[in-house]
Amino acid sequence: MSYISKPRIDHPGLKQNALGLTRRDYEGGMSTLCAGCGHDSVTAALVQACWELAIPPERVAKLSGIGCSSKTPAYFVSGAHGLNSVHGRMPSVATGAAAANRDLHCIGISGDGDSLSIGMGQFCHAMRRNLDLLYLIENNGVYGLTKGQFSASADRGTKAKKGEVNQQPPIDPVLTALAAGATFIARSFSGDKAQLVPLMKAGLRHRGFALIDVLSPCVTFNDHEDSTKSYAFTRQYYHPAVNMDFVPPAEEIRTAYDEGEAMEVRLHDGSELVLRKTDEAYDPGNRANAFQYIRQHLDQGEFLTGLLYVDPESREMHDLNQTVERPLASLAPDSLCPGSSALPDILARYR
Amino acid sequence: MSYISKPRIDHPGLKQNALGLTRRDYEGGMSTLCAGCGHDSVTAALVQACWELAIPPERVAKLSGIGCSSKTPAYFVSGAHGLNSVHGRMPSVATGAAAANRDLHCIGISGDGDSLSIGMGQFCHAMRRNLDLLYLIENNGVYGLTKGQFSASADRGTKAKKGEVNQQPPIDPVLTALAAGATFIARSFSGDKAQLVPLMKAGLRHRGFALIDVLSPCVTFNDHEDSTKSYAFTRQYYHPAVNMDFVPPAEEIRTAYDEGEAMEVRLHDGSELVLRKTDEAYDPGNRANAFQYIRQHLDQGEFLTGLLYVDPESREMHDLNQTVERPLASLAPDSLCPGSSALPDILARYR
Amino acid sequence: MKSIFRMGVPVVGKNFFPSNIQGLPTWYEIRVSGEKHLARRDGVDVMVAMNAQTYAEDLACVVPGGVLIYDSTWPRSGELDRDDVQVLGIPLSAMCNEAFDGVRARILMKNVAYVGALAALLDLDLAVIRQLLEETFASKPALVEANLKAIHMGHDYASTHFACPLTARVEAAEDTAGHIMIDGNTAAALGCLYAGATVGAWYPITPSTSLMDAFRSFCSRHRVDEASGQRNYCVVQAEDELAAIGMVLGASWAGARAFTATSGPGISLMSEFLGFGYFTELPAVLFNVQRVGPSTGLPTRTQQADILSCAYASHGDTRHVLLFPANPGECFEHAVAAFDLAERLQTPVIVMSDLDIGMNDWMCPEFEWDDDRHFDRGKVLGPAELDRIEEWGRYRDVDGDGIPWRTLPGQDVRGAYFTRGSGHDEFARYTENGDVYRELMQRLDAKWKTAAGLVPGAEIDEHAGAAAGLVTVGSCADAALEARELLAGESMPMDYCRIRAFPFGEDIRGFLERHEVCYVLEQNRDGQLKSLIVNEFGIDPARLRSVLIYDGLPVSAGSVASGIRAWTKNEVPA
Amino acid sequence: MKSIFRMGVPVVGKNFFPSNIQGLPTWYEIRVSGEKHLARRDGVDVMVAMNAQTYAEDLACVVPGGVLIYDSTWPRSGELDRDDVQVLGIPLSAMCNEAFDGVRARILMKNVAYVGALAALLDLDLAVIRQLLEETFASKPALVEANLKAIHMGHDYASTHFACPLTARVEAAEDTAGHIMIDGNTAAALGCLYAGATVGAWYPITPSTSLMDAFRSFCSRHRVDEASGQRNYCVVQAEDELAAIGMVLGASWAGARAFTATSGPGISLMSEFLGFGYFTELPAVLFNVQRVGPSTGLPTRTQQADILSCAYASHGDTRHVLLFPANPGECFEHAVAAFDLAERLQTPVIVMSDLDIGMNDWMCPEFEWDDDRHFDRGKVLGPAELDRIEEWGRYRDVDGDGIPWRTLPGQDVRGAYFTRGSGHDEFARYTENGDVYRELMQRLDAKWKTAAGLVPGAEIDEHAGAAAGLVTVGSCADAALEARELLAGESMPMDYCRIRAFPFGEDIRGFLERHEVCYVLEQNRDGQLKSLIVNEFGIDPARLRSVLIYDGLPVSAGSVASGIRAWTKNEVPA
Ligand SMILES: Cc1ncc(C[n+]2csc(CCOP(=O)(O)OP(=O)(O)O)c2C)c(N)n1
Ligand SMILES: Cc1ncc(C[n+]2csc(CCOP(=O)(O)OP(=O)(O)O)c2C)c(N)n1
Ligand code: SF4
Ligand code: SF4
Ligand SMILES: [Mg+2]
Ligand SMILES: [Mg+2]
Repeated sequence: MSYISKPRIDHPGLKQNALGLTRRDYEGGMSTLCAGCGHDSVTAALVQACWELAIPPERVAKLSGIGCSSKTPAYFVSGAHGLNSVHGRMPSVATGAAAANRDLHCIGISGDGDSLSIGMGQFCHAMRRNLDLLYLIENNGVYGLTKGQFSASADRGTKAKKGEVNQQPPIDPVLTALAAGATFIARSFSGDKAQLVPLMKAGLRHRGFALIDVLSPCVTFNDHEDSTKSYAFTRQYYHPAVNMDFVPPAEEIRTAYDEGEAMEVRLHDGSELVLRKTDEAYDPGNRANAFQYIRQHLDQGEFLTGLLYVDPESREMHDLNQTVERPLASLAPDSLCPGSSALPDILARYR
Repeated sequence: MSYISKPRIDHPGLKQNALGLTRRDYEGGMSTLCAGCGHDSVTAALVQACWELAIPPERVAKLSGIGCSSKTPAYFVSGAHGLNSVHGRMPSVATGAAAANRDLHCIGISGDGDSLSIGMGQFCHAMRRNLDLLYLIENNGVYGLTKGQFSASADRGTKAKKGEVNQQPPIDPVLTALAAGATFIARSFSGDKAQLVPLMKAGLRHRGFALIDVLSPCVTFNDHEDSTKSYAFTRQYYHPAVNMDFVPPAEEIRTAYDEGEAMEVRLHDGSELVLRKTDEAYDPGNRANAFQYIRQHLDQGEFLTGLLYVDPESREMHDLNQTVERPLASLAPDSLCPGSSALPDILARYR
Repeated sequence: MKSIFRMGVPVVGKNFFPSNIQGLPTWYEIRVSGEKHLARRDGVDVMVAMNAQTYAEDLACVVPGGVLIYDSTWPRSGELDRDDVQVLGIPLSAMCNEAFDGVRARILMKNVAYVGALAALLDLDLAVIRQLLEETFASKPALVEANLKAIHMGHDYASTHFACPLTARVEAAEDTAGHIMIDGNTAAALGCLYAGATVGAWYPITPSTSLMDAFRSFCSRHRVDEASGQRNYCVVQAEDELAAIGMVLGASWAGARAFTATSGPGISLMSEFLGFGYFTELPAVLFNVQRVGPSTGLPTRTQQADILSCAYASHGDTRHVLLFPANPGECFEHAVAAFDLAERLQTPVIVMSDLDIGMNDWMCPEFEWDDDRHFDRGKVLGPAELDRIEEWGRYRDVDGDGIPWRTLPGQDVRGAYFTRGSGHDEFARYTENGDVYRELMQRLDAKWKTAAGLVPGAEIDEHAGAAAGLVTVGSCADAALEARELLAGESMPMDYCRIRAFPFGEDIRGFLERHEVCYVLEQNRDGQLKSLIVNEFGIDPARLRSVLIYDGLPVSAGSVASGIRAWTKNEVPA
Repeated sequence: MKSIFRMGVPVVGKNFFPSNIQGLPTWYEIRVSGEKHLARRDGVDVMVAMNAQTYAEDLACVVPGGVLIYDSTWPRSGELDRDDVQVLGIPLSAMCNEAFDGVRARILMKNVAYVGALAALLDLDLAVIRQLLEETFASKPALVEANLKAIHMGHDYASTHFACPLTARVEAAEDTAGHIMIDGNTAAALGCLYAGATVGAWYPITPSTSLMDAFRSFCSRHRVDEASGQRNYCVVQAEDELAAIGMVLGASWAGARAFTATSGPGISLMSEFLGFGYFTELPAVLFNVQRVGPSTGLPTRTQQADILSCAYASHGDTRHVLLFPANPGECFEHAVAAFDLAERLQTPVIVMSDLDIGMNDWMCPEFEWDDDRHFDRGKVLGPAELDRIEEWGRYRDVDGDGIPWRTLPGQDVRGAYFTRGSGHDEFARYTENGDVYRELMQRLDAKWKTAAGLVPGAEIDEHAGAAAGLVTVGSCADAALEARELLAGESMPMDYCRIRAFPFGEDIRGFLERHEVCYVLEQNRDGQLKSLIVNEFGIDPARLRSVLIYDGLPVSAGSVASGIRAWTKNEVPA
């Protein structure tokens, strides 16, 4: 059984982006996930976001762990290198890739099991390093690939398909990210492409670690009535706290916002994020405040979505390391070697 | 070089606890840590706390990972079993021990490297499981045993002895614990035995996971001027948010507190914790609030100490599992075996 | 398949499924054997082509004279015909679309209708099928009816359109009396239940997941106090495999019988802790349900390629006790034995199952249980024993078998000691003394020799006169035995030795010494079992000839026989 | 020690320290050798007993006719005397307490005063010592004075009270010209610098930590642009070893030369990822500075016991390329070679150093560098090459050496492929096909054979006529060579073969075939190198005789010789 590649039909009339590429150029192999799986909607949003930003496909690096969610990289931008690593360890591989080539747009895709169970340590430490990475969790509250065990994000009281009730409190990626120091933190829903695409674009443009926790229901194992991660439940308790528009560098902000309503955040590349809060009390620039607000809403059974925290001034891994501008991977080893002339001086210390 | 056991001299006049044991009975081997190491003060406080609570020494189980801090179990309650596991994995071993024998008083001792670097995943998941464990982090901001590298709790801008400056934000165990769902969260300082001993007693009596993050300076690698984990720095920015008295079940609360000032928390075994907040605004019963308050103070360079959060009603691992009262380890396997009589019925399903 | 089994006919089923949840083809292979052969065959007599995608591949697998059944609703290309195969088309989709509502129901019922057609062609007993359906859907009688409807639909179509039954029909027999159909993971879980295991910690991974699932389900029926609802067990879903083995070691240290179940990647992650268990001498039971490696490999295919990595798991000089069940019956037996051995030897014991044994249903004799069976808790000192002992040292070899006495936490201050993965002396005190270290390592070696005498012996079948031996392990057994019959027919008689445990006992050494040449059959590329034999016995590897089959499918007798024949051909100088 | 070296006399120093930060005894052993022997000796000629605690042990180590120096400030018990040893007391504490202020200074200066006394007794050149002090404390001249004061104090006391110099004095010579004193970790770090490594990821662990420290320090001097302060490298302190190797693989995948340094426990934790690297064919360089296992073991002692766990790390059929440096010079060389091999072979390469090599200062010839040296980046296709290729498959063996061509991210859409640890075909597409899987595994095996021809050959020294061979590895070299001299003197001539890499080349096979019997000297209990030799070559283990020394101390020639003698004695029937 080999991998099934999607038949490619070029319509001459398809819309082109700044690079002259169509949406097709950002697609990948045909999905082998279950029909209706939330993950496939995330894939579609990613295709859209990369296309809209006109990222050269070969400059994308797609990384993942293991899980249904971790198969996503096979389904978008087939012109980019992809890497399915081992379970829970994508953050470290992404760190290495980003360290080696700072010109890559690294996109890491993970699941709730992959990130919050086996991968919890690496997930937290990647955030702490603030490497330049768009990190998506396709969060369905279960281990899809191993057939429906609760993951660490399963809510207390949620029922498995087999009837078992989860007793433990969930690990919430957004709260975890606030504690661990991530500099761009968002939550969204696979069913809300209108919200998801601008978030992805903003995350790709954010210089540093950008987390988007995407609620992405598992139709096969966690879409029943007693699940708190089903489509129905998610739609019901979904509450956008911040609406966001992404405005690319060249463009002007065209929509008119009411005075005081909109808050503009300028990213390193000149893009602007226009945030419109649904609640005055919320401050997406304040970590302490964000935690409190989100946690309180969770206690009330509501989960807030949108860009929940952002620090546009943060310095990413290479800034902190003062790495050269050129990708390290592009420096030829012989150009880095100090050569025979330097050796006597070096060895003098050991005489 | 063998292990050096402390010369034992029994003074007949030594004070005895309810079991007729003296403090000596709660001591351990002689410390091989550097003179002045904060960890040794933590050991002393542990001896005191166990003695005051009159825990039968053999009922204590001492567990740790690897590091200078993880050597602590060798230095107290020599009548208890101890286990030095592998680096960063004590939480899982403690989970197994607690699962097997719920009558043990498990005390886990770790370092900031052991818990927040390599052990981050296990640390978070043990909290999530809310197993009955007193968990101490002897936090010095460095890897002591491997000679002074920054750990994940090193503060941004802190200088290593060799001059290197840490650029990454710290992982704060208290904020992490608030996010991960721990049910008893405290911070203290190895130099403040008056605060530490009651916290340890309360933690031992709390039914569930009790974290105490103890700032415990490393005199050899992290006690210099430019360190934010030195004795001097810690003393200066140390700010008790909540003062606590521990009142054992049998005793009455004897001190008179001003109206409104004190807040009483009743634990499962009938002990009372009397909390006196230094700031009205602070609510140690509210996770969202606690995070905000602590985080804001950290931003101001102040670290709050005392019992910062407690949920006395939480259900611990065995409550959630509905385990029998008797320790599983005390049930003889043959008493658990369904025997030949049950077999035909079981096998009928496979016919 | 179960219906064939109920008819008293030996049967074996192998499920081939891809590593995803839906969408890619799955197939299921059944072997029915009057001669009771239960290995995989090399060709297929009756093939049901469920997927248009794989039609060509499916057709190619059918043996000459065989039968292929397909869904004739959709046209198939004429190129794909074979003269030597009887191709029967049944318009199943069309029939089901007519008879049932809803996409899901239609797809499901199509598969059921196939079974009906098969029943007609193979002459299966419809009453047996009805009874099975009733048992399966006891709580949902509506489903029984729907299924039966589909069955009859297929049955009727086949009966009317083709000459039924085929020559390759299934005759009722009595060969399965006293037997059950069970998979190895369920059997192993039952063994854990019977062994009195109380703590299970694991992280889900194919193909081991169903082991802990089954354990939980057995416990929920046999280990819950009816009145109070209290549980005599605690199963913890760990955050990963490092945590799972840590929990097992912690629980064992505290005195419970504890275990985990995993597969290759989990073993790799557990290796640091395995060395800790070896060096600190803590019991632990692990089930490694092997799948195809390296790395993620083929997670839904079978292999025996973790032999070396388990035997020597962890850095430093370490060695671990391994048990090799060959079928679900031995999964049950070895599970129980593993706990006894782990406690007796105070060391981790790994039960080396595989996907074929663990996840496929096997026909095996009903399990038996002797109520007088003695549980071996090993050398544990309680307060009463400590009263009688003058000076106890946790790591002292007082009995000369390399096994020291241990104590459990929670009991007595005199039993207190410190468990550590660093250097320690006989009294468990920290030391860096080189002589003490060397003595400790030598005692562990002495314990290893003791272990060789305690583990299950090999299954040996020797006929005086055979110059060659066939040595194998685990799920290769059935194919090996069948190949041996084949080769005996070609005047190549062979003695047989199936290894059941590592360290290897003297019985195995004897077998190897008695045979000039031994063929070592195993499912991996590198001849791992052979390496282990050479390393442990120091015998000349030239006398061992590897037969290696490692494409991820259960071994067939034909491939074993040709592997052996290839060696003998090479012997003859060209 | 360094002063002896500067005087031109071959010297070797071994530091024995405990695994804690302060408080337990540390000792330091120096061997001075006119014949240039640099292995550890079995006894001590001149012993400085620094700790009252270990006085008795120290005394016992001195050879008859030797000298023991101790601090006579405190009385020692008369029982502890030996007639055959000259015991010299110097009241160092008393003297230092008088001369210096402050507890710390007094303790430090006591040790310095010992050096002064030794200088007098061994006739060391005070001018050389002064120069060394000035270099060490260049920025703190006050310390130079204080140290010199202490040196003179000890020197004067010894000169006045004892007959100086002793017979065992050190004479200036010219034997160290063109040599340096360096430890293996520093040398390996220098190799990484010269190899053009740009990404280092590691987690601290004794005894490997100083390797990455040294790399960072070299980089800070040679890889920072002076004007901008920008760095041509990125060193990441990982959260653990799993992350460290993940980062290395990620960076290698993206095209950088990346490495990590660790020790046994780290290797265990890395084993899942090592299998991933093997199966997906990603380069990676690892330094395993071995310490005593299993588990935490003796973290400050040396051993060679990770050979098997590194060779076969990870589940499934895996094998990894190992390099075995014997001294810091080879650490430098092998570090450079490791990057070339990893990229050429597209697989992880582990440099197997140990604590003795890594952390002790060794005297070795000055390193050399040939500016014409060619860096081997292996088979990488860029856009220009892709222009010329019709159909490229990431895992296609187009050259017949088992090594396919790879591409790097960030360059060209035509080079895009998907790296996965699961089954894949020649075009990197997912597959569960058993035949494709088997072909992939066979190609990896072919690549392994290619590797055997590329790795550094063995150091072989053969004199026609010797029937026995001495096979060894790594830091055993010096003791092996010295033992060989000893045994040659006893009419037991032996040929010598020091293995420098795994897979083993034909040179090693030839050596083994030419010798009836080979002694295999290694520092572990289980004869791991021997196992590897037997497994890879299939030779009869009866021809290999293990000499195993594994108490954690560097091997001495005497123990090697007696290990070999023990075998020959057993040969003679009793
Ligand atoms: C080391 C290891 N342990 C376990 C597994 C088995 N496994 C594969 S995916 C998975 C969980 C996936 O869950 P999640 O990340 O939530 O992804 P989903 O399938 O739900 O999208 C597990 C446990 C594995 N591949 N490797
Ligand atoms: C797997 C593994 N990696 C690395 C080490 C080396 N190591 C021992 S202790 C330690 C860090 C200890 O730091 P911390 O937990 O903060 O304890 P401290 O010594 O500061 O009290 C490290 C990295 C190890 N023992 N095992
Ligand atoms: S099992 Fe669930 S997560 Fe996996 S592909 Fe199906 S719907 Fe998606
Ligand atoms: S090195 Fe630091 S942490 Fe370790 S014992 Fe010394 S003072 Fe304590
Ligand atoms: Mg999931
Ligand atoms: Mg620390």
